[in-house]
Amino acid sequence: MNGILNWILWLPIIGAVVAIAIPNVKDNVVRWITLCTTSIVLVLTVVLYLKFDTSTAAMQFVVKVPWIEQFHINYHLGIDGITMLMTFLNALLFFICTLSSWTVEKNVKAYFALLLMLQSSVFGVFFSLDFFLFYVYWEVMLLPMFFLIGIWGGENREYAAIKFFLYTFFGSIFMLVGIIALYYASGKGVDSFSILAHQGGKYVNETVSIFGHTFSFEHLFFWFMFLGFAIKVPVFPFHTWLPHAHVQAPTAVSVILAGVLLKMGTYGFLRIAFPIFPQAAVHFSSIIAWLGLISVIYGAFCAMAQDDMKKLIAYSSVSHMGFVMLGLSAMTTQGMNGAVLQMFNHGTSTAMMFLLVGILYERSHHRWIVKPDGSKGYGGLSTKLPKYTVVFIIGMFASLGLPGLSGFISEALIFLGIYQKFTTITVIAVVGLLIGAAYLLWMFKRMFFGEVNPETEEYDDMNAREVFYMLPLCVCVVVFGIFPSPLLNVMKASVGQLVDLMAKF
Amino acid sequence: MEYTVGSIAPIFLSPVIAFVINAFLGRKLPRQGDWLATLSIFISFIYSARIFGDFVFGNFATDFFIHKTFTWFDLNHAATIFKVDMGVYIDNMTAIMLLMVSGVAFLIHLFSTWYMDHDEKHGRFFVFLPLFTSAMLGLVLSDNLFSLFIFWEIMGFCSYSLIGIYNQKEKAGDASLKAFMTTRVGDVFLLLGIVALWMFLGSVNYVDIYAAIAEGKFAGQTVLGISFATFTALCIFLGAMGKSAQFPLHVWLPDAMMGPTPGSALIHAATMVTAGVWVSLRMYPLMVLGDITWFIAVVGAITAFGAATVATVQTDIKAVLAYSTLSQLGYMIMGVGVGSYNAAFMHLITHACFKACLFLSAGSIIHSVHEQEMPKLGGLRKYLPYTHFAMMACTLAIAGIPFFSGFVSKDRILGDALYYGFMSGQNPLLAIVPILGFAAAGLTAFYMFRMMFLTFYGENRTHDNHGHGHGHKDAHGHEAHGHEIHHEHLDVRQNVPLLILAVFTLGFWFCGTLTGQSFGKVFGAKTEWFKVLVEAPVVEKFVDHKREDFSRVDTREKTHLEHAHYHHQTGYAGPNPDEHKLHSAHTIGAIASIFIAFAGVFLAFLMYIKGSVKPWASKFPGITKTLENKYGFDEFYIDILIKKGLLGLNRGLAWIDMGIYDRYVVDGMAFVNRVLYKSAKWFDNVVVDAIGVDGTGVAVNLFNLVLRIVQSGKIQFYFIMLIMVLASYVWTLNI
Amino acid sequence: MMSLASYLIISLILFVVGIVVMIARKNIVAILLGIELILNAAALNFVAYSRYVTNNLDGHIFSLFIIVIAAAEAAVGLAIVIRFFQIKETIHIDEATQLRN
Amino acid sequence: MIQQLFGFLSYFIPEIICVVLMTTLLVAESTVKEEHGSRGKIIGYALAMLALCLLFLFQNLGEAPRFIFHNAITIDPFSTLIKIIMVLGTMGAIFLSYSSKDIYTNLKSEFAIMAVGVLLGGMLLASANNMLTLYLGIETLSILSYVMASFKRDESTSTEAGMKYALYGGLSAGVALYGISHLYGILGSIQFVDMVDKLPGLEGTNLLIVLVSFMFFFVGIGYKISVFPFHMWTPDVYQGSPIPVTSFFAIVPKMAGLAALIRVSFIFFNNNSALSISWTGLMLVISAMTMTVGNVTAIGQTSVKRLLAFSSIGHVGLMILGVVVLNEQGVRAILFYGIVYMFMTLIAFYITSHLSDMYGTDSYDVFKGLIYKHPTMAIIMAAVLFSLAGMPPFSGFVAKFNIFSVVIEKKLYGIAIVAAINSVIALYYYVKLAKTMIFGQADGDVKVLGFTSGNQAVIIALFIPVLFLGIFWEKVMIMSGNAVLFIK
Repeated sequence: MNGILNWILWLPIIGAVVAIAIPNVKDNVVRWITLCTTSIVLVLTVVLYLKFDTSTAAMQFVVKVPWIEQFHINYHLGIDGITMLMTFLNALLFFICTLSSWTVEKNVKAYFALLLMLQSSVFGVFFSLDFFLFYVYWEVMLLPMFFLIGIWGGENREYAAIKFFLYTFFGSIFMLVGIIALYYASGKGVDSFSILAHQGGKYVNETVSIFGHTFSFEHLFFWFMFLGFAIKVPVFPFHTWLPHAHVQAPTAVSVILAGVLLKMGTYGFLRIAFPIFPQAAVHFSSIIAWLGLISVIYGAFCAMAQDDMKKLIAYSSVSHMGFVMLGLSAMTTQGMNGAVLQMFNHGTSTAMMFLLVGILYERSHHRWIVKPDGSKGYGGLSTKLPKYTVVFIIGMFASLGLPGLSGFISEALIFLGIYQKFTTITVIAVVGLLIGAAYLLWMFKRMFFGEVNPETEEYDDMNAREVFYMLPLCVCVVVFGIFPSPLLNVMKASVGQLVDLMAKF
Repeated sequence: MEYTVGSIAPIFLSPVIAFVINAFLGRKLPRQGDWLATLSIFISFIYSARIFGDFVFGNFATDFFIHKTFTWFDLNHAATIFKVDMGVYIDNMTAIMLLMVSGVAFLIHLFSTWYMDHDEKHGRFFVFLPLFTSAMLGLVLSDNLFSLFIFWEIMGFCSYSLIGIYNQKEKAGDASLKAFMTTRVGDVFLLLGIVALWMFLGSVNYVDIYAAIAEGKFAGQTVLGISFATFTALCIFLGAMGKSAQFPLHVWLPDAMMGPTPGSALIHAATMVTAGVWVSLRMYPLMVLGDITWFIAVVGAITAFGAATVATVQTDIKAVLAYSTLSQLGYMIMGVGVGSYNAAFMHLITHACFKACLFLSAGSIIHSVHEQEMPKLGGLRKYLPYTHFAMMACTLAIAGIPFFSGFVSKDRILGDALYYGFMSGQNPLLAIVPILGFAAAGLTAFYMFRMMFLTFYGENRTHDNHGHGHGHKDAHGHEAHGHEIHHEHLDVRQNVPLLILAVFTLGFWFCGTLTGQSFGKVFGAKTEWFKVLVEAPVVEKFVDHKREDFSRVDTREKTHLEHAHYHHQTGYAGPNPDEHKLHSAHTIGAIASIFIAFAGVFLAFLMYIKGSVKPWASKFPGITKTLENKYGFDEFYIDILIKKGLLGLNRGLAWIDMGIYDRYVVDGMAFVNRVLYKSAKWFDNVVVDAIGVDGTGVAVNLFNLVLRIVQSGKIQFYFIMLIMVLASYVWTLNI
Repeated sequence: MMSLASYLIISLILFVVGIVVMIARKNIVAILLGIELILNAAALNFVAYSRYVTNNLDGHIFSLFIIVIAAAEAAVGLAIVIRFFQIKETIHIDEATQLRN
Repeated sequence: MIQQLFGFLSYFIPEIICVVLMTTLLVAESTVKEEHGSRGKIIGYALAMLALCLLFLFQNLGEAPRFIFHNAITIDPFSTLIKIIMVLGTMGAIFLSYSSKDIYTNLKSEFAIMAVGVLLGGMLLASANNMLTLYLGIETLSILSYVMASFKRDESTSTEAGMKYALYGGLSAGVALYGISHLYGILGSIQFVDMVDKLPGLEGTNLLIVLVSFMFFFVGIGYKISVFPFHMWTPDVYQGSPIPVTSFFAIVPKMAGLAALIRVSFIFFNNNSALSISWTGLMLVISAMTMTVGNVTAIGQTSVKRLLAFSSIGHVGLMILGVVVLNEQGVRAILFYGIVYMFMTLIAFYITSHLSDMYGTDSYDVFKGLIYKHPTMAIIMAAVLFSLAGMPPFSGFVAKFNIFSVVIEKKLYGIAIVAAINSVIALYYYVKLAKTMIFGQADGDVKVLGFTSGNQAVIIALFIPVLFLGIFWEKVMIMSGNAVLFIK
């Protein structure tokens, strides 16, 4: 049973190698290989979920193999409640993305191979309990993304790809410095590269000096880690790579980017920045909360001004991830659980939105709500595409937090959590909810109501494949909106442990 | 009877099931499943009726209630306990409300099966209608503010879908968007209030909140500088304002008539708008504690009067009805504010009945004439006799003519307002409340009868406009061409619902006693069942309340009702010190409102039947203009606030984000690199060549010697550098 | 009676003169001569030190090596200069500014 | 006595092999007629000899350190490992020179002769144990380098490069020599070990003179490894010289100079005297400046050759950090870095050389759309670029990781941050090149002739360690670690 993580982690690589290895293979074969791989991984993940023991916060399915003895670096995998959810999300989204990118025609082989590599590296980030391994996967993940955006992207793809690459690299190189510093701070011991061993505020009293100024070890390296993760999330001042990347990336990649990759940032806070530097985290929680608040409001405002659907949804991701940051900064039971739940729910709902945009893009080959020349990009779609409209409504209301759909519970929990700590921020944050509804509904009104736009006349409705891969997401959104317990029960032990830890500082 | 899951759940669940079935395979069902929806509502009506009977005729005490809960989900871990409970809270008010909602909704469904026939949106309409009803029922049943909020929002979604159901119309989109967003403004505040209460009390159960009030937990608590009670009460009331369309947030309701008429009936009468009144009634003790009743009263009064004035100039039947709804809602809120708790609730019920009937009648007219502009109607009396009868009854009720329900409830509110404004020794400025209230009463009578006269009396003008066919679109979007108006026959789906509702416009249903005597009395009876059963929650009674799980059987004794215990409960001062002043206030109020109502009716008669008084529209064009564009609220909100303000801000921010921040700050990093590179290059070129080759100016005088040496080629400049660096190293050895 | 100091001073003078020559002269051959001067300054130092201070042969050996290497370096340098002259028809140092960013 | 001498020689075999190789090559060059294939034979012979030399070096790797020729030369695993790197680099360069069109084809083996000579100098420098050997090493290295730089005799650029190199080298060598002469005078010997003994007793003027002299002395090494501010000749020379020469310069002299620098620093400054502290501070400043200047200047380059040249400066700056910390881990990190860097540089120069042979220029454009012409080459090149930028899972990351870790172990966070920012800057231009290769559209799909199957095989063979050392790098780390242990 312990090997299952290995399987989940390496199956995609195997699939990719197989896909590449077969000489002059037909495109469809590659597609099917990818589909099989992702679906097997999905099945394995479901098995994992069923076997998962929700009662404990400890790591489960642990795999630990020595890698570099002299540095005590291990190949160390394991999952707890938080990563369980992320794993499931990852497997699900990649399965769906494989289906959704069935229509990719350019360099099919390379595309799907890179997609599989991306999946494996993302799994690696979530599984690895060893700092070195974590960092390796964290960086490796950039390469497939870079190529996927850069080769299959839109007209301005090179700029977007390089920007994404450099931005993230900039953050993570500081993270590397922090990791090495931790390694030496912990005395180069047997588990000085083990993430778990560092947790619990061991470094409260350490100090460091840079250019002659003395800092608290915790505070300094909390910010180093913060930089690494905040860029990924992305939190307000570091968010500008996101719109470019999203607008330029192909549909499936945007889905992965918004659905899973952004979560890696918040996951980093949950797993590394907060538990290892709890005192600093508590000390700076108000700053994090304010940054989160700014992301919420700022992202929502910017989203409302966009005429490009993808850009709009990209900014909405900034706003929604801002809610996650708010929940994290609260460091209360409700807030943290809400944040993790929001990570999952945003993953599903925003994935729906991006997929829907992609589906429409395949028909219209543009994404303008209002074209640059002021004419309507779409209009009266609801008459032409009834199925599409229904799915769109579900996704839209899920992401604007309608009760009964998944977004609401997490946002409500986050509000409950944040209110206990920062009342003012809560009061301002409700504006985010308001605008959050406004830009989505306004987009919906501009695209779906009114006379049928002659350009959209000959669009045909979602075909069976599209319906098939939208269905699981709709189910997730609705079911977890009404019965959140399956998710909450999995994560609450792990999150609770973190909350209790933070409460000590 | 026992209150188990089996006896309560169907009320809420059967419409939900209907919704699910219709949503997935509605198209396959015969008649697209409208019968299913209607049936489901009827089932919940039956169950509600059982509860109603049990509570009202079973003679429960006023303070008896059923409260059962179950845990939705929890976040318990090691030490912390955090549970989110759902549950039902049933007392007399709930019982009455359930009966009203399910009953009216059932009749509306029944009518819709006729009205929406052969309509392209027939199927979709019957998907959302039952969901809407079920959400309202769930809201009424729910025992805490959180689940209330959930159903509250679902209703918002349903109204969004119903209003925008004719999706090929641009205006429908605007209207639905407007409706959702305007109510959303209130909703977020409601959520904020709920969150605040929850985190402060650890629960948002009604009973827990009441208990906390009774124990004085709120004393001295402040948040953001204002008293905690005021803060939460204000937040919750803002939510109520959004939902029941009170003064600043009222703009969405008139546009809500873009949807099919039965949908409007459901929104205006039974479900959506009454939710706001409902929550402010439920949270009444908090409002009192937070001391914002005066604010509530003023808001209500302003809404009542303003809407009534606008209604006087509307020409569209549905618009008139919409504004009349606004003004009646204003009455209810005003009633809450002035502390006539049970009159406000009674007005909610009565208004629900007659407003539903009015809208259905309007629907029947529109459907059979394909015309809703009153100037193009008239003389329909002989074509639509039953509709005319029902509509007349309701008009009498809403206008506050004695012996009709509207009179009973409204004049109590007005009486209390009178007392509140003039006799209770409040701030004299609050005298505005009763004044506006009475004015609105007069206006109501006027514009309702104006509508009646223009529609049903005079000669028939329906054919005039068909000659010169300026393409007027009716609610169905297709051209209204002059087919013959067929005579109305008694049809179980078309006008029987109307007639049934019309029956309940009679006053005595509401002002009688349980034992049946004094049905004749129209006001002032001390033992009317409504007054007895419905009273503001007395928070002290909830202090030692244990909530029950659904599994446990209800063991509480049904106590018999002693009339002696009854005391008139008013909001402001517990048991009222001066009963007689209040009584006289009521008497004065009643008489005044009778006269005012009749004055209004008479004026309308003079203007539109006899024509001896010319309509004042021509006399005061300025005022008419103002009224016709509804005091310019829409322009202000849409054009100024949103288009100029919000969107401007957004565009600006977005531009800054991508145009400035991203380009110059973020990409600026690369730019900095380029600058560094340039400087390195500059070092090689400029320093070497310029200074090196033809150095002039200050530099010359400074390094005269060096320059004379340097003024050779590049390689030698490297030598210079080497030597100078060496010198600088040596210098760093701090000799 | 010559002392160590005088040798050191002379070698210093040689060194400085060499550097100045390298910097100031335009003729590449002259610059090569400057290098020779510098090397000779070092050689002189070695000999002087080994005579007056260390009293071992290291300095002498070193200076011998220096002479040899100087010769080799001069040879290679002149060869390159000749190529340069054949290509550019000049041995003016300012002509050697072709390579730059 | 005699066999004692031969006992010495047994450790000196690699150098001897080089000498023999040089002479034989000279003979061959003058005698063997230029008919078909002889060139290939000669090159093959040279490579074989070098391989043999490599064999002996590996044999020496395990041995305890020895001082031979009256303590003139140290044979210890450290110098041996450095020599291995240099020999490998030389072999790579010679192989490249065979296929490259950038140097004259009518030269049968001159490149090999020069390269082996430089290699010999580098070996002396690496295992020098007194000032004389060190100076000899530097000069052997330099003088032959001048010739290599001006290899393209008829091209003014090449000649000019050689001349600049010669003049600058002469000056700096002379300055270094002047410093050495004073050190000899004050410390009374040219043997490192004897000189160190005198150091503590110094005071007053003598100490001052010693300090200044060390500064002078550093110029000699500094210009060899082209650190700021003695790097200024580097871009010109790198641009002027043929690509095989450039690749050679980017590896062998740098490694040799680093070896000398490490040895001198360890012998003279491995105590906390005022001397060593000022030395360390100097090194810190120099490394920070060097990597910054190297990376920043590389951004603006349009010629890939120059880009690689500047990036090599940046890498040297990073390597010097390993010297600063003055401990075994530091040197271990440098050695690992050197090994990895050697492989990466060779691959990069190979591919660049073949492309520039094809198109006659080495600007970015020749890389445009390489992925469509030579997928394998493009992918390998991209991987090497990412590796140079220090991205996992390639070995460049591990090298960077080691340097960072030794720096941070000494709690030099400031320089760590500088290095971090520098690696971002570096990534920028590497990614720009990778982008050109992979995202750009190829203008016409002409196959590059240089990529014969043989060349591709060599490139792939060189790439294997780049990938492998990124994941399973423990063995090599241990090897470098053992090499370091005997440094003193």
